[in-house]
Amino acid sequence: MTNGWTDLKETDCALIIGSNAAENHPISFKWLTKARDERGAKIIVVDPRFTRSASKADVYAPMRSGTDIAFMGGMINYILQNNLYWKDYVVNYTNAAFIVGEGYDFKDGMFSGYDPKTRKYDAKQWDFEMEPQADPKAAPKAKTDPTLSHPRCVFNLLKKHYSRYDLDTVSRVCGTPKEKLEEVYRTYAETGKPDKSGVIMYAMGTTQHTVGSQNVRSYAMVQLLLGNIGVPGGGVAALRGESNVQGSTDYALLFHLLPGYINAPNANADHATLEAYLKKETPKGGFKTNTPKWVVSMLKAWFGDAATKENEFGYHWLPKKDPKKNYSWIALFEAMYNGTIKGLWTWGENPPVSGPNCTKEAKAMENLDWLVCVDLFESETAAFWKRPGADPASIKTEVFLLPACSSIEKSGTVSNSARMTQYRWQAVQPMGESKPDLDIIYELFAKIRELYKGSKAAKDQGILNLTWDYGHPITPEAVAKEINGRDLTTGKLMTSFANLKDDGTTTSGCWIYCGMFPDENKYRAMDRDPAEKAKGIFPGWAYSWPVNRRILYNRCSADPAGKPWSEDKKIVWWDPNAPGDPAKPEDGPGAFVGYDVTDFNKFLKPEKSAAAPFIMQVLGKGGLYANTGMNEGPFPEHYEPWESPMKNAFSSVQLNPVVKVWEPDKQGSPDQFPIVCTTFRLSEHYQTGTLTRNQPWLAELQPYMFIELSEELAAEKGIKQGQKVKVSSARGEIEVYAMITKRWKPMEIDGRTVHCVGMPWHYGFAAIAKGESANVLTPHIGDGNTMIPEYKAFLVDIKGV
Amino acid sequence: MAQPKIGTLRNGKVYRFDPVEVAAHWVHTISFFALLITGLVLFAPGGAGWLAKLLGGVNVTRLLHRVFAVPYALISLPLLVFFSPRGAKEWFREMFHWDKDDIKLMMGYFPEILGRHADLPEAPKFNAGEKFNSLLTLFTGIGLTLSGIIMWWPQSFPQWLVRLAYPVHDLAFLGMCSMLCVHIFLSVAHPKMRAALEGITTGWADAEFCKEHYGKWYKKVVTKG
Amino acid sequence: MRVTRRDFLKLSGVTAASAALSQLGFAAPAVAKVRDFKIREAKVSPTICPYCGVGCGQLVYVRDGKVVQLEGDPDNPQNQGSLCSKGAALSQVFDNPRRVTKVLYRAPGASAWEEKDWEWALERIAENVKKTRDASFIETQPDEKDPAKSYIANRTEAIASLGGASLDNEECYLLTKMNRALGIVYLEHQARI
Amino acid sequence: MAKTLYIDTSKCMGCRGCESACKQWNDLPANIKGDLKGEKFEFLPFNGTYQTKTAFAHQTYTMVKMQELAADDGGVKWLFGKRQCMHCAEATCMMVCPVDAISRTPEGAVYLDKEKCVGCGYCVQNCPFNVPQLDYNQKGIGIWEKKSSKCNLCADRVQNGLIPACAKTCPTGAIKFGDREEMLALAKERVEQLKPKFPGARIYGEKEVGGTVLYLLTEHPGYYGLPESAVVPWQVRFWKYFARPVGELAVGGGLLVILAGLFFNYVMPAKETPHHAEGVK
Repeated sequence: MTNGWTDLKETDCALIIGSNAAENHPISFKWLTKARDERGAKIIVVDPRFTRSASKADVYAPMRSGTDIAFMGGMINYILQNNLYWKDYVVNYTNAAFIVGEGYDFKDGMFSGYDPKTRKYDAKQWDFEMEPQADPKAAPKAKTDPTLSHPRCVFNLLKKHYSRYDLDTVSRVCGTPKEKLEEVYRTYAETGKPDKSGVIMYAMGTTQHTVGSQNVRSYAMVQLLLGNIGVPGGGVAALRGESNVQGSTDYALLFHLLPGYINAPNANADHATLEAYLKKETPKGGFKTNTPKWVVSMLKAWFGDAATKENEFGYHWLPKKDPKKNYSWIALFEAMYNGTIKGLWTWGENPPVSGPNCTKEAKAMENLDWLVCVDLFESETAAFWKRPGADPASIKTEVFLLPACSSIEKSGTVSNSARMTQYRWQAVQPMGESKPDLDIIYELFAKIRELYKGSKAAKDQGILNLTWDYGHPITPEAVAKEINGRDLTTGKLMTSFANLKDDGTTTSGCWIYCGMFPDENKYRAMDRDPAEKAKGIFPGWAYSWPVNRRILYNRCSADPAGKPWSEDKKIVWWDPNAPGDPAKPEDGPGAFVGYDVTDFNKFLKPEKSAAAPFIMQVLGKGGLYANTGMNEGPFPEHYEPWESPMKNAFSSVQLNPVVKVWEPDKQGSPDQFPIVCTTFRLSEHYQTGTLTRNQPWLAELQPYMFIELSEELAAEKGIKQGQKVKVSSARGEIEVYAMITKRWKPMEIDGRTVHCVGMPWHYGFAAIAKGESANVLTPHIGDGNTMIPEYKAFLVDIKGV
Repeated sequence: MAQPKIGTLRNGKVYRFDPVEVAAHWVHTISFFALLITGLVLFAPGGAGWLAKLLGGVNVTRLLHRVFAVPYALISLPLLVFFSPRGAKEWFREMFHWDKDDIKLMMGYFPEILGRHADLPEAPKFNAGEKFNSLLTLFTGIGLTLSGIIMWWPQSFPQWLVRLAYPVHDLAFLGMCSMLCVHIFLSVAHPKMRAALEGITTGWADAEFCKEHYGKWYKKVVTKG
Repeated sequence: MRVTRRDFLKLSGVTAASAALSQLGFAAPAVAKVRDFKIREAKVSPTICPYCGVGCGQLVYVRDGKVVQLEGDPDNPQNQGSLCSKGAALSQVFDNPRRVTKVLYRAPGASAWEEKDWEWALERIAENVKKTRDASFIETQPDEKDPAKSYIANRTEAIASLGGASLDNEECYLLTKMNRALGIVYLEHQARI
Repeated sequence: MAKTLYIDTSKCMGCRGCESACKQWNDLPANIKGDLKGEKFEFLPFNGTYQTKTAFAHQTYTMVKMQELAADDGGVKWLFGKRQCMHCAEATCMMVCPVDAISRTPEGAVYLDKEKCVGCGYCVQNCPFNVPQLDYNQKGIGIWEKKSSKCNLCADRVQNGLIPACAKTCPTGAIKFGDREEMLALAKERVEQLKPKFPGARIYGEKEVGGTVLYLLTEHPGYYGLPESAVVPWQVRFWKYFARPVGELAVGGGLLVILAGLFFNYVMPAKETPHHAEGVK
């Protein structure tokens, strides 16, 4: 989330697409209800089915699962054709005026630079035309045309690209009636005014597609066109599904990152040494130019005194990926299925329920020599060897089920969707012999290290040199101090990541959290001042990285001169009379002031800060056009899901050209499986249900696995309310209850009736509330950038039992 | 030994009821009293808290109430009908047969209860008071049984009926109670009517008593028989 | 810890007052005795809901080591006292008869769990880790084009780590450090799925 | 000052936080059969909707009633209505309770004291909203302890300065608790606000059964499982105002007869008459 949960009350319009906020983030509706009551805000819900969110919407539009880009492309087209974009914002704060190089081209669904052999694009072809720079170290600058008239400026390319997304075609693809499309577009485009803001709220309904990343980009582009980024009540709100999925991502429990969103190193020439790595990973412009300070400080935190300039601060003790390999979820399970992976530990993760094509993933686990499962309950993962149909005697895996304790039995912090890190105070002693994961990890690694004691082998030095002394008993505060980091010259805790250095004199385990523990007795995650300063900002409550900022890109809330675009939407603004930078008295008075911590050096003159309001971008502007970072191309283009009932109406390219097809033989055809299926979550259960399906109160609230289908489909198939049905896909078959509901309606897709159904994916064979897992049916195919599996759109058939 | 004929006079006593009639009366009496006591605990538990305790608590009392409801509803009447058809016939005939004498008798009952003399016509086997008591017993019994069944299995009946069952049960039980007061008083405490108790207990009642109180019957059955 | 708890201040005041009143015989006469106020003497700890990403505040009321009540934290700006069905039911995670409270071990081919102690289990796991790691360790990787050149790889592809989104930050950090020190690259968590 | 709940169904999104919060505060078990440590469990049968709790139970003081309706524009409406004891001003349960286990708190809640309850079930049968339900606990062969159970409007919380658990937990403010007058004013204002979009918007509970918990409904009360006109059942009135007084009068009469009989026979016996003398040997 660029803004926060409490900020939702400042919105004038919330577009809920790819999420079911009322159901899965019910508290968001506390704030949306407030916005509606107090500001007359509108709530729009776009979803294949009529959800609990839809029940409270002003406008509900059905949309076939997997057609977000068509839907949003249509909105971009509508906004541009009807001049509903906010020109001042677009010209000043986005890259609309940038001139794109001549290498860029787009024909029949394909951008220029594609290599069909590797299924990859050469992104260089999409570069901007750059201003020549005399100083090679200076921040790069693109050529621009602020009049937006150059035929190759981003704005005109954008206009051209989305001119194909007319209402008729979009309606034919999405199955949304034309008048509903227009109603949504018109209502949401209202926010493209200085005194209005709109927020797009999305979740896994957006990302779990082969085009998931581009779906998100299409939202961001609409937000940029309407000037909704960096203002209260605006932003792109990724509603994160777990209490600390933000934190676990920040700390890079992902193969491709190091803590703080730094790319993980590869075993190749680019990353052969620390110097080469830093050179490669440090851009010339934007805030990321500080990357070396973050990396070196992290290495110093991890390897302590053993990290010296001579040994590249222990850089080589980090694992280097095979640059040709992908280690993401699907690849991981393919590797396990093929026998490469021999040992696995899971920390509250439950693949036999949550993995795509989970039958295969559970089968893959049989190849493990050992499995360590850390959980509160006996999950389907822990019990995979006795799952229905398995023969325990033939499964040679050694399984350890380590009892972890719950959130109320331990202390520590979690970071919510708004990057707010809040402290949890332990309330009760851990149950039985269960332990906090912190203790488990601490003790486990100590045991492993014990076994390597005295080793001189190079490969073991990382283990032996890792800083691992947090006292006994270990406390979260001791770890948090290491994360925050210290100035080694003074021994004091760091107060801000601005002070980090790349010479080994500072440490910080994760730079974005630097400054959260500024003093030995002050863990800002414990701050509990419940007062609202203004505009939904509660600065005294806990800590939001970076530097306790609550609204990212907040420079955009004021015009280039630093004056708020509107009184109602002001967050930070230039006060020429405020005391200036004490370090630079020659600059005189003047500073940005307001309700939030500025996204930039607040003493920078407004014109300067306006030049780069998107500080993490190399070129400083909001990216309507993504010359880098997106594998499929600079503009989101609609491709059909891997399994789709129709031919792509926008081009001859059916599937996202950069995705990897893992199991071509497991693709279902629309003849055999004519029904579009999606998966979803219920308010009453959490993810794979290991926690909630084991709690009597919640188990009774939703005890059964079911499939939702329309009355029309039920009539066609002769299915009665509440009976058992078999649902099948090219991957498998499950038996579930039929929930016949008015909330699903058949859609008119490409001139014919297509049925759509959906089911919750919380269920498995363990716990009190049991049921067959929806993911038996989902495919092993992922997004072109993130490899997030396409859980949300696949084909099935259904018949009564 | 063969049963004597009804109306047989022996040692100054008249054979008034056969053992089945006697049994039916007492099964009914005992079960009714049991239901009355256990019912009181449920009807007025606040006032009858000590009683509930005596009986082993409200829950045990509730069970007992149902236990006694079975003989109450299922035994007395069938017993009489199947095993003493004669007695049943007489009882039914008498209870539904009212003539001027009965009415007159009924009217003169009150002074009689108070021990005052009234010049009353002669009665058949059952006098008017007993007839009235019988009628009330039969109809409240049906009412109590039917409403009791409904209250026992409320799920099986429409809600309006269940709701109605409560006042019906209460009304029937209270009506029966009021009659019962008089009935017990006469049979146990009234100096002159007490003799009737012997009749319904042993089957044999004092001949003089019978002659006085059931003149018509005495003349018809005993004297002629 | 700095806990500003308007509610319990208010609460304890009211409680004391009502207790005093009832001692003086001022308890409302017409009213049935209302159930004992179960959180009267409970100790309260603020925490954050472990479910979705909203980060709602919760208050846990504990008496004699038992959770007697759990409800929304009115001070937390996210939820201001509100909780959804999951958050409001959280106390059932604790004291749940289905919780695993001992280390469980399933030997290869076995058809049932056996209880073990922590020490044994951690040692056994450590041995497994070392065995798998040492047998699969890739120290260097040759250049894609020039096989004469090679780069330090320092990884194992035989061990995988999954999960972390339900761990605390401090735990995630330790886990990321441990995984990397061991050379684990098959490293994923819930953000991917 | 009478306090009440005000439930604005137009704001309820059916998250069912109130259902959990209610169980938490009142320590109510789940309606599940089976040993919690075991593997086999039985729930209420699948009914094809999200509303898995279809009726009140001794474990269920509150539930969100859900209803799908076809909308005029071809779409669908999904109604949510949080239900619990209505705390009627003219409370049938209070009228019929033979042991005064049900009484009113000074704050206006109809409070059911389980300690006093004897489980007769009269309140269960006669509630116009079918709210109270019996809790059966087997105490021996054939011996069941029965206790009527229902929402007490968290009287213990309210008397200690807190608001009911459901109102506190409600994310959207669909459940509010406060002075009745104030709540009614809110509801009236809201009806006016909603009328243009929801022509069926109305207040429920202002007059019903003398006034109950206040609801703002957007559709006919029937869709929320509420009777269109809720009144004290006629049977209860018949019972309360006829059957019992008449019956008690009759019993009183009977007892009077006994007393009189005893008095006149033993204390002031009549003089022997020849008629009677004949009868005595």
